[in-house]
Amino acid sequence: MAGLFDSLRARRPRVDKVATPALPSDHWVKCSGCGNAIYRASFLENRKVCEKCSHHHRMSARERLELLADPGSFEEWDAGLVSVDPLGFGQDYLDKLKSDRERTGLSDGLLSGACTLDGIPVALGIMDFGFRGGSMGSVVGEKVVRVLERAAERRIPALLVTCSGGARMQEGMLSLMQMGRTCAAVRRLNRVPAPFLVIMTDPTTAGVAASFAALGDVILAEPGAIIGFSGRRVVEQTIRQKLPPGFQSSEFYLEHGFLDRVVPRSELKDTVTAILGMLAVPAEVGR
Amino acid sequence: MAGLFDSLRARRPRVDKVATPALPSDHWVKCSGCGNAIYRASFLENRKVCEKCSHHHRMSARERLELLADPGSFEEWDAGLVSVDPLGFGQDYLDKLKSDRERTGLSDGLLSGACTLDGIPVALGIMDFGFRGGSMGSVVGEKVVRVLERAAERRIPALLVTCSGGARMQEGMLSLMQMGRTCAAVRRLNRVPAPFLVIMTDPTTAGVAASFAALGDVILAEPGAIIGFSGRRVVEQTIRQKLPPGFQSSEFYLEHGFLDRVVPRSELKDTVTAILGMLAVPAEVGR
Amino acid sequence: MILEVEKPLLELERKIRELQEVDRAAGVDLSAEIRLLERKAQELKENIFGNLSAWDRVQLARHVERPATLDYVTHLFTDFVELHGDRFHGDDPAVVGGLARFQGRPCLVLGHQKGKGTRENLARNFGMPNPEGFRKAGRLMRLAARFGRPIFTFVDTPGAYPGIEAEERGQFEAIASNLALMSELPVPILTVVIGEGGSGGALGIALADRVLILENSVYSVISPEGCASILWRDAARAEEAAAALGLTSQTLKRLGLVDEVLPEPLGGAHRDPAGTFRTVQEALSRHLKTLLDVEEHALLDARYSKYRQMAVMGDL
Amino acid sequence: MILEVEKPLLELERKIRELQEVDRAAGVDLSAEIRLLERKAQELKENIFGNLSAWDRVQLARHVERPATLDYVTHLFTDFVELHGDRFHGDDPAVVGGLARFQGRPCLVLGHQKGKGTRENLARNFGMPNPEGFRKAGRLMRLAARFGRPIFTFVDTPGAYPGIEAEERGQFEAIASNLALMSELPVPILTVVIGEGGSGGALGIALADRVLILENSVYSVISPEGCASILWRDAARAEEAAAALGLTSQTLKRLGLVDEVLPEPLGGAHRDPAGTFRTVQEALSRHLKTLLDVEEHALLDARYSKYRQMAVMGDL
Ligand SMILES: [Zn+2]
Ligand SMILES: [Zn+2]
Repeated sequence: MAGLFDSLRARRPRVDKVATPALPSDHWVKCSGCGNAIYRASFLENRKVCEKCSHHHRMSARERLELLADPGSFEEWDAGLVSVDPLGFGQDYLDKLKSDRERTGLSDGLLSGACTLDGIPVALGIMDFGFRGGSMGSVVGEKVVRVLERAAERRIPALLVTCSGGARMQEGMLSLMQMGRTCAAVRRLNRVPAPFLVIMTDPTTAGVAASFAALGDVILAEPGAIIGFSGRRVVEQTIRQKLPPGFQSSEFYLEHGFLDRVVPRSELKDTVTAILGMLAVPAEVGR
Repeated sequence: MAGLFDSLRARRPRVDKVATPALPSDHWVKCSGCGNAIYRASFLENRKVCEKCSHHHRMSARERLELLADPGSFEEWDAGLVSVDPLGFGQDYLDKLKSDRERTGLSDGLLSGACTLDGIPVALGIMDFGFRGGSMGSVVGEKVVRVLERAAERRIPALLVTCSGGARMQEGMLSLMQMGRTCAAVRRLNRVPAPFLVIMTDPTTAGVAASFAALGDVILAEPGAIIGFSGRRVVEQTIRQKLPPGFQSSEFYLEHGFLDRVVPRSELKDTVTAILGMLAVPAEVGR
Repeated sequence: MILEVEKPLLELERKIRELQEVDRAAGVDLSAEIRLLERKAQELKENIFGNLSAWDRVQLARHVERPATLDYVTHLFTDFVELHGDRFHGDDPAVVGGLARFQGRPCLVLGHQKGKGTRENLARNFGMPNPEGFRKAGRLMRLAARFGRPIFTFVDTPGAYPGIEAEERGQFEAIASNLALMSELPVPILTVVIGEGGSGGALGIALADRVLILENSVYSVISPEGCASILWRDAARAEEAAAALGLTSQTLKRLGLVDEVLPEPLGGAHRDPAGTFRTVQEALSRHLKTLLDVEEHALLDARYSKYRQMAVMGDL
Repeated sequence: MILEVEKPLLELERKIRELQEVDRAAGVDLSAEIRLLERKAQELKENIFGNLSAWDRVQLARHVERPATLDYVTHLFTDFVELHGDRFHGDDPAVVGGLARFQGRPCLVLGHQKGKGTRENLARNFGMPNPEGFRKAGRLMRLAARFGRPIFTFVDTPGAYPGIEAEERGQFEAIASNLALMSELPVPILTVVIGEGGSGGALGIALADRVLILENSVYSVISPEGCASILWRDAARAEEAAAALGLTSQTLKRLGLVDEVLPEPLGGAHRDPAGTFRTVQEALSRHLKTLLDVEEHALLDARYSKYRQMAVMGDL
């Protein structure tokens, strides 16, 4: 399952890095969608959406937080939870965790906390592909569960923004179990009831797609995001032919009935708050 | 929706009549499946299944009752309910009702009552194609609802054997509404919970397929039965080509996931009692 | 689209416009003649539309300019967010649905959607749902019920789509499951038959606490054409079949199968959409108010009882 | 199928048979030599199977003669009635399930089913479910839960099928829905990993009150081959990956991810199926007894708590 994470990296590794403002670069970035050079300032102003081809480039968790949360409303949760090496994969893995922590400023692959969206209190979790490909190990799973549990306690909506290649291979079966426990937590939230919204961004695959991400009361996705269970390379090897164009894109899954809407980044916050505004108030049906 | 009833009649009208023992005939019947002549006595002994091609010929409700219920256990319900002509279709329709009553010995298209199957008390309903093509009007709908309600009251399984071309056209929208009310009654039974078994026989289509018949906890079907929503002629006219072989057969719907099992008539009672034996006892899980 | 029945009226209205033109352009005073003709037109209108046959109403119900589901969504609701997909197979454009507000109150609204022109009609399969349309509706209704939101459904379909793949994917199961579901959803369900109520494809989203029907809408167990071809092997006798099938709003009300008939502007909903929207809004608002006062358990019992009674029978 | 690890043993056992043959046929008394070799064989056996590597266990878990789900159904259950279909799209032969009795008690039993030979393996897609397999399992589990029947699931799959159509029909949704469902079914759920536990495809029917695993079964987040090709771009290093992934029953027990490891006959379950069935039956019976004494609410809370704890983390 972790294979998808890898094949995604293999598909477009360097271009996305060029588009990352954290890297030293000149005033221009190259779009990984169309290859055009874009003026960095307008690229960032346009929320990392290419003005030429509308390709939605990946955002870090903090960039997304800025996109979604009302300014100053965010209070982070569980900022001290870090991954360990339960199977003894070794120093190389521990070093990678450390450098990802330093580079992203996150304790692990998910940033979570309380905030408001247009004044609506929300329990929010945002995955960051920059941290081990957004892979879900114990920490990500635990933070997702806590987001869902806190939403249930407070009877407020949970919003999870997914961006993950799947399970954290280095945690072995511990990472697989995160699928089960996050799904169980979703059901507890459902029963409150409190709304559960998911925004799938590129990529949302394997163990994350096949667990809490698939269970949103409403599931939105960004244009062109890769979504699915099995990695593209694995599918290609299985069918021994090239994949059809658009396979596993968000548009593909909208057509196949698994997404509620594909929403451009510029409309994302408005769409989310409109939906929450209708779901996140007590039933007023007179009983 | 009633169109299917007609197209079924058009497809094989006379052959099935020849196979009906009620009609005057010699000692032989002609199989509507393979066209072979079969000795009537062995045909009947073989429960109207062709010994040459295994074609399952239609049975009347009373023949089926004999096939399923423990001898002497049946107590009929609602034997006096008869159809009227609520839309004023006219004397022709009333005459047909009368002659169907006389010919079948049934008050309308469904025979229902309490009985036991291998000692298990069951609320039973059996449709009869010989009565207006098994079409569902107010009386059939009402009797189905009563079977389900009585099963719920007594906390015993309901077993419905379907055989119907769909709605009773001459009752117009009244017949359509039978779909809704029978489905509502199924849900009330589900909540008891008491088991609901369906045996689909040839044909089970349109308004009957698309209501209570589709909602069995377990759905069995006889081999070669035609099942579906839209009539074959209508589908052919829509796609403007011939239908694939086996389309809308019970084997087709087993393959497409809508039936639990296709069961030869000879194994029907054993299969039903095995299933009821496992579902129709109180939960013993220690709570 | 001009209906046969309204042709004399349209002819008269054309003449009136000509006279008005002459009156204005040539300065000849024709006001008396015009008034006379206008009175005649009104009489004719009342005569025509006051004596519509079942078949006339079938034509009106199918009128391409008749307001469709999304027109009602636009004019009766705010904040509509369309939601897609059945989470199994696809998203059926013949059924639209989403969250919205009705008079400020969050709710779910859904319905069959025909197209306005040929292109949209092809895209929307002429409002004929595949199984995924019913399953999308079911999914959205479950969502609404979990959050206690009332459900509004609008019926306007020739019927469920009779295609090979629709059968393969279990058209019969999809309809039956919705009927079962709607019988037990613990929120108010209000349905308006706004156009064509085609058999199981209509009922599949129309088991409701209140079923309202516009005066000229029809709701039938089978299309008149289909009925005629079965009864008389002659689809051309559809007019006769329409009369026999009891598919008009008045007959349905008489049989207790709908709760209220909503009057249309003379000549049909398409001749005064705004007026039609007002009528429907007022009725929905009134019925919703009553339903919101009912406890969940009583609501479900009332819904069951209502359908429990839909049978006309005799005794031997 | 002969495993690399058991070749010396098989060679020795062949020699013993030869000597026995000579002993019998030629009338030469070789009983002392035979006894010696038999002792050696036993030592070798204990040596080999007492020191199995993770990769050896992967081979044993995949062994074609290893008892499969239907073998357990046949030997541990009575009155099995297989039920088919997901009521949406199809019937997946890679997942079997139905009503049955366990020690007389009505229950639901289901599991992945690999084929015994090439033909059956093709028919059963090597035990790799499509979405309809998970959905069939979900449907049957809902049925069982409504009637208060305990649920037994048997895990034996390389993983969910990675095909185009499987992705189209929402493999990810099908697995997630089962996980959510299994977390809230108010009846005891008992799972046995009898062979290969392949990632999400295994977990999709394995969220349970008790997860038991046979000693030589494996359960892994990714196949060793897949892991090796990702970590080292070299699928041939699967043996190394198997060791790293912590996929053996012992490691899983140590991490608290399974509830009990069930011992296998020396050499693996396929060397003594009857003994294996007895072991599994005893364990299931014991665990079921405990679970049946738990109130519904407590059962669900315990299930949640159990999974709630499956995380190993540190603090900054
Ligand atoms: Zn671009
Ligand atoms: Zn024959």
